[in-house]
Amino acid sequence: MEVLPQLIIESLLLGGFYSFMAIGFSLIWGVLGILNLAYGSYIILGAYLGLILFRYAGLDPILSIPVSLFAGFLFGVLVQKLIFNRAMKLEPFMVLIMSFGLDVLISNALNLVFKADVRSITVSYGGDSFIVGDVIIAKVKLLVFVLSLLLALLLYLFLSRTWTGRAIRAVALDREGATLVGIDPAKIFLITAGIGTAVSFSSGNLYGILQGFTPFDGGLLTVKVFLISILGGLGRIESALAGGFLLAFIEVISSFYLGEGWKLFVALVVMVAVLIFKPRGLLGSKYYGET
Amino acid sequence: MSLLVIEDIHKSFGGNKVLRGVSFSVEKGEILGIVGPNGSGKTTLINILSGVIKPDGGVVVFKGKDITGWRAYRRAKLGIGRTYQITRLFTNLTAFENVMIPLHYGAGEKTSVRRIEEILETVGLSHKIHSYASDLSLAQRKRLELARALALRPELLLLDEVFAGLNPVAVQEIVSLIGKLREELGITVVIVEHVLKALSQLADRVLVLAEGKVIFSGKYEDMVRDKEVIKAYLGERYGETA
Amino acid sequence: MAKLNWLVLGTILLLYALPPLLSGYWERVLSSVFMLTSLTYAQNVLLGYTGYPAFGAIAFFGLGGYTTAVLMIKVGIPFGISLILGGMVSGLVALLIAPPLMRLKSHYFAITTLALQIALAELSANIEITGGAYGINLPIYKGFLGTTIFYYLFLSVLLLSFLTNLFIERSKFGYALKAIREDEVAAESSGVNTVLFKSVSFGIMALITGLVGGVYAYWITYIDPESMFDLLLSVKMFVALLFGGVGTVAGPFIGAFSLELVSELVWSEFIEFHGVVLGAIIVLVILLLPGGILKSRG
Amino acid sequence: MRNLLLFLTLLIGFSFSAEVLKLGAAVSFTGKYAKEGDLLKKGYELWKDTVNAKGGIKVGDKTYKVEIIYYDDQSNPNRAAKLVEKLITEDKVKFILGPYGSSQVFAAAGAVEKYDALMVQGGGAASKIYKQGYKKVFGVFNVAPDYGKNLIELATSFKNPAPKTVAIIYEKTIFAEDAAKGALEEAKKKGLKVVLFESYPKGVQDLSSLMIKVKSKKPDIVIGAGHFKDSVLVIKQLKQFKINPKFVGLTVGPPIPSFVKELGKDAEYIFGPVQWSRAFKYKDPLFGSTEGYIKAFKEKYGEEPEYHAAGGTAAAMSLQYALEKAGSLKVEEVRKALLSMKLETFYGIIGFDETGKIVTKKMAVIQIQNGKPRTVYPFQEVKPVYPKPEWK
Repeated sequence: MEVLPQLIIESLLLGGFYSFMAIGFSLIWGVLGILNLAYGSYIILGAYLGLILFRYAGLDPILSIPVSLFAGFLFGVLVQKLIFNRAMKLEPFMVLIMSFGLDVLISNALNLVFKADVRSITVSYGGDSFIVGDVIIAKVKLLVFVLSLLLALLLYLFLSRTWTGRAIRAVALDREGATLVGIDPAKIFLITAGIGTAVSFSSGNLYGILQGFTPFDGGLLTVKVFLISILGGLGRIESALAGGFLLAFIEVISSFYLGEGWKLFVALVVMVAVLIFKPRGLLGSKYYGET
Repeated sequence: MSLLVIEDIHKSFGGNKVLRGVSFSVEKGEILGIVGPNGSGKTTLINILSGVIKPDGGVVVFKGKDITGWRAYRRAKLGIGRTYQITRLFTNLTAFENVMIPLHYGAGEKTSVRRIEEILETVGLSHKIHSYASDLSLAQRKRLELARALALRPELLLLDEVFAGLNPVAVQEIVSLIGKLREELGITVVIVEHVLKALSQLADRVLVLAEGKVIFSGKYEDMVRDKEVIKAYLGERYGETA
Repeated sequence: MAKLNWLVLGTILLLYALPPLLSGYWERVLSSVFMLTSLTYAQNVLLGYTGYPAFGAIAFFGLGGYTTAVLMIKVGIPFGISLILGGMVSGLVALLIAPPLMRLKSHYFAITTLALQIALAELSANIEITGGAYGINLPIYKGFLGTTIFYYLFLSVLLLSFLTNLFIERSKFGYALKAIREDEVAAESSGVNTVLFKSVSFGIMALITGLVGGVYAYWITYIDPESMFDLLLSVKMFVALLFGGVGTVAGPFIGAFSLELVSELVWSEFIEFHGVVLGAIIVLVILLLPGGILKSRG
Repeated sequence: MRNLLLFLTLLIGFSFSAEVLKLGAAVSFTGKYAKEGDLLKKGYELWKDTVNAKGGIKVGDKTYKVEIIYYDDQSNPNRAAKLVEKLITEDKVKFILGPYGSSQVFAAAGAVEKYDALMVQGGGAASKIYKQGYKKVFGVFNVAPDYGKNLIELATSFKNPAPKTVAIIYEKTIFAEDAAKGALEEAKKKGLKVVLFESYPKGVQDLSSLMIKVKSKKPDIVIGAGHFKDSVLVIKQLKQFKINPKFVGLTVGPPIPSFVKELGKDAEYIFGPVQWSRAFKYKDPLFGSTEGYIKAFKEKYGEEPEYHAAGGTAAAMSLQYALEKAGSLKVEEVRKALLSMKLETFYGIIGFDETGKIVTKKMAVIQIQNGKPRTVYPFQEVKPVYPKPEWK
């Protein structure tokens, strides 16, 4: 069996999901300057929401995406208002630690409600695969890939075509400048936190279709979205895409050739190198707040 | 021999060429003013001289030594002191401590209370010796920053817009202070300034930077009549603010 | 403020006399408290005085612990020497990586040290000498003083880290660090070799943290990547530091003691809820007490 | 005044509690072992209630009611050690029921060995536990290598067609690596060709690269050693990649009810070793028989017991009968009683070697058939299905 085509397909399928998953994190970081370590737990929250809708309302996880987008938006705005707004004048790393506290809180609260059982959203059409020549494509992965890119495209159109989207990008690039042209950053922060969290919730939906999850899975996901944001750079959809596909590629290749156990290590080493030697990410877009 | 010689300094940020081949020299005991419209590269030049940033090309020679690749702290020890356009004090430390640090690490002197008082006295701040830097007024902060530079026992003092934001009385006080430093301590001064009036009283010689190049070097009186200089300023929106 | 520092020193010295009055449990609780306090003091050198938040400082806890354990078990060097070597290896590694690493600031620095911590955990799970996921078992210590020896060891590391902080607070060396904290560019143009001093500061943090890790390894008798590179420990250390007061000599002591003792007494009452409570405490400490109980200037 | 009253109440309470034997357990209620910790506690609680309903434990001429003090070790070894020390020195407990997880067992053992105390545990299966020279730590779980060994034993007993190659993949944890090595050794012994022996990290979320490797090796047997979550992932991805070995065995997962719930039809015909199975047919001094135990468990919790809970009950029972046999609360006497024990229980024959390891008990292997874990080895509840049909 020729493995390289299979490895490339795997990287692409995984990369699509990674990219979408990281957009919210990257957006919040790029626009608000908040490195939200609770993001992974947001994703898991979304997964549980998808599970509840699936189990108790019989809603197909694809159909529940609008619900989780909406719920995520509300949750994001609420958390921003109640917690992060009060902390935004503090040192960025203080906010970082606070967001870790939020992560501990959310994951333990989920554990109280759902216990540590592994849950998953098993859709009837999820198990099978297509065979194209030598390459096997799992249906469920393809589905998640397509949905991820579709949602990313919608978000891209929103950011580039609507007034609000342009205002968000303006604030990301130059907070003071945006204020001068009449944009209210406080409002933009709320909207961005909402959108970012909406992305995390809906990627939780997709995550739940892909695999099983427990309340404490958020940490590793946070590490991943962080890796993606550093590798690709911040604040643009393209950056998240570049970072997402790159991380997937690094993971798939290193785990095939070095062993599964090495993939996170390799990804982290690449990331530290990028941070030190090319701190604007490989695409070179701007980190907000950098002088 | 000139105290400071710089030759063909180049620097760009991203694709933006800020300095393109700047050369000049400063004689010992001289007060040199550097003026130019916004974005002409004045602050970049000061940063290159003090070692805060590295030039892309060119040479900086101080006291006969090629210090182009030296880091800022070594230049400080060698006798280059500076101030900043927006003061960069150790805000959560007292005036005493602000002066003590360069005295110890820069000049390598024993840090006696008397010596620190003396330095603060020079800039007229001895009554604020135990105040925190963050509690000082803008004029006092500028003086303290000057005192911190003086604690290095510098031979060359680089002043970056030291008058910006001060009222005329305070400007006048600092003008006479700088004059006094040159008279009494023989310190050479390079002063980047927007406030041209202050320069007219102080500078022995004035350099004009425009678009990363020296377009004029000479006496203040000649500068204000120079065609190139007038064009450079009037062509700019921001113009002369004196 | 100075009075408070002497009070802390007095308390530390008094604690040396306490073991005969303590049950094994309280000895262990206090040992944990000393451990957290030392880690907090180590971090205070870096964050409090130099202004760099090493969120992943526990990387050096693991490095020190693993070095100590490997030297003891695989090389056969006695504990005392292994411990000191473990601390030194941590410190040296930190010194070496500091110059490139410390070009990053604030949360970029924080998160890069965290990446380092996770990378080291992954590495130790993957290579042979650390026992991989098997970890390393150390023998149960049965010599002089029995396990009370660990109480004294932790307390001594605490004393050492306290004295280091006191020295930094008062010495010229400390002023170089404070200058870096206040304004790195200005420090450099005041003649401070910032790269050297911040690297040394990072090294001191790592040295103390590594020593604590070494004592922990022998004390707990079994180490594996997960327990030696525990993210929660990093966070507890930061919360203790922020709670007590960053950049003060007494703050870390007050912060770590109150956090650890309160949690010990209260959390056994909240078996199911304490994770939620811990999360809430972290959020609240930062929202309500961003300067800590003891405020350093500013 | 109120304090005095409180003190008096305590004093009175204390004098009555002379009839009570306090045991202690630091178990994970939160953190990553919260699930297993909860099951373990259920096992302990069922035992406690049953014993107390029958009057209590008879030690010498006294009969004690049992009380268990629980603490949450938060899945953290340092806390486990601290809490065991608290149980021993503050709560004056001499007999400890073990925590869940090998790391926690190690840490707790350190504290137990230090004092005049003793621990029986049904939560750690790492073989290293018995290589530390502990004197007062006993375990009722077969050690992890047995998990892999039993699977290979069963697989190589099939002849039609006989398997020739095996791929072993395992999670990088102390338990799983131990189990994988057990499988590896047995495979070599049985003359199988090991075409792949590779690990993946804990908390893995995708195994595609590894699956591509497995597929390219076309093994007859696939052994997955890990924990529940990655076991589910292994099956899902074997199917996605259309990898069809003749025998698929997982060390952890198949016996747990949610395995079938998660995987549905894809769980069919997967093999898994178990410490204990409902198909065991043993007599039991407390519950009557294995069947009796299952019934009692169902009555109390409304669900079938699985082996984590059974291990907990068995650990507590061995302690109980050692106490009764010793007729003394002296640790040294109880230890001797444990060392010479040979007791038939619902869980199997319980007997320990010098290191405290259980040596008289068999493991079993189950296979999922029609959505139920059915024991196929060594007790045969149903006939095993081999070779495994292709994925549908």
